[in-house]
Amino acid sequence: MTKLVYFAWVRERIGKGEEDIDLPASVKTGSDLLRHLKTLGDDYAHALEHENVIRIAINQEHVEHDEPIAGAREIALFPPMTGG
Amino acid sequence: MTKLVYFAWVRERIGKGEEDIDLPASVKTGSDLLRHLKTLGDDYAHALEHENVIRIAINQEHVEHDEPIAGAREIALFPPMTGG
Amino acid sequence: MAAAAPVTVRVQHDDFDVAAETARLTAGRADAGAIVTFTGLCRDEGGRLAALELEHYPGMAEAEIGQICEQAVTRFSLLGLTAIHRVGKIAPGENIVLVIALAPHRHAAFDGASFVMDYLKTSAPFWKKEHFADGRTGGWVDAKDSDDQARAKWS
Amino acid sequence: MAAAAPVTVRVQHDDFDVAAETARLTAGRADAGAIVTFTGLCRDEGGRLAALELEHYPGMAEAEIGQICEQAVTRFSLLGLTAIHRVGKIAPGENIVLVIALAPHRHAAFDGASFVMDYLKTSAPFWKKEHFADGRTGGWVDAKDSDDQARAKWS
Repeated sequence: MTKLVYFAWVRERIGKGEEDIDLPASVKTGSDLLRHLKTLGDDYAHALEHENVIRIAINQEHVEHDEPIAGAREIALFPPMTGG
Repeated sequence: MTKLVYFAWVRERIGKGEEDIDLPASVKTGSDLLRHLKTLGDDYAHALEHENVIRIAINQEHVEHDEPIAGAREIALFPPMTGG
Repeated sequence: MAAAAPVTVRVQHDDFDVAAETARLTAGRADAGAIVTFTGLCRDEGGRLAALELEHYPGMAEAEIGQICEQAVTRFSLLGLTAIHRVGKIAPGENIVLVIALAPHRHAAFDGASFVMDYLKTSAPFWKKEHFADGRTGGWVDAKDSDDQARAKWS
Repeated sequence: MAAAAPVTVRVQHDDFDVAAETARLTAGRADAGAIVTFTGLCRDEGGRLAALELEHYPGMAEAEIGQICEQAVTRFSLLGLTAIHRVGKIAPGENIVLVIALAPHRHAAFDGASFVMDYLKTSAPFWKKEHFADGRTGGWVDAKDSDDQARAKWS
């Protein structure tokens, strides 16, 4: 099981802030994860429609989409940040 | 009569903060003024020794050394500024 | 020997007290010649906005700001640095973010505070949602290209 | 309609209250997104310094700072600007100068405060004399080429 956390409009569109999920062995990178999640339903497909704007953090650190996710305890998906 | 005011080490070396002085008609610019004052005594000569570092303000506005001083109510001589 | 450069990072709902945070940063030292304080405020957008709602990624937000601050202290030889970011609903005119940079000279303090803000805007996991004065909930604020450009100038 | 951009300039012996000056600048308006505050402090120079003595040219000092502030307001579209410079004897750790710039966005506020300080250092008629901890009166502080260079970058 991998813990996924969502923020801002990714969270709103998916309809939850976090979930524990079993990922197929074929899901090896951030990009793989986005494509897999989009198969789980319309909410996911809507939230992750524009993959290139989705930011990914593994264990609370920013990563590129092609980063391997093996061993991740927590993967976060969120829109570009707008703090400050 | 023209009012002259001095600040910082110019004031200390001349030994006074201000004075009213009659300037000869030949004193037409800031540079002329510095050269004239240096003839008035050792204190003036010491204060104004390095003419190029002395800053001049006429009626409380910075001017170049070659600026005419005709009509000046108040002429200030001082070292480079070190506020802030 | 110079005192260490203290770094304070907080994410909180409550407002911050700029004077108290500044006093804490400068207490007991007389080697600093410059303090630069940046305060980010919620604008009313011409009366259109009722509030901003600030969401963050707990844990990661603090860690990211902490890393940015450590980089700033090293890069600009700061004597101290405080960064506080509020979350929750914030009304127009209220404070959102505070950065205080302490340094021997002014350019380091200006650069330190400016660097932290430019990185914070693009790297720290915070998001703003608009609530409008007419009762509508607006959308999430879009990230700005100008913020990416501002960050890029430091690298 | 936006409120005017108030400019406050003061030269005074007494210390200033950064929080009170900031509150006065932001009172009654919610169109500002950024406040940048610069505070210049007296350093102890490793324990060598007992005090700085600040001399100024009354009248011209206020007028020069006022002109610098008006230029900054226009150039960076500031919403308000306050500049206060102390004179007289100032001990290590004490405040010397305060600049507060208010703007819709952060870069204008940073640039506005930084511009005022760079010009103030080289154009406003103030001079500093050092008094040392061992009782000697030091010399007048020399002007720095780096301050002229800092000013030159704005033109």
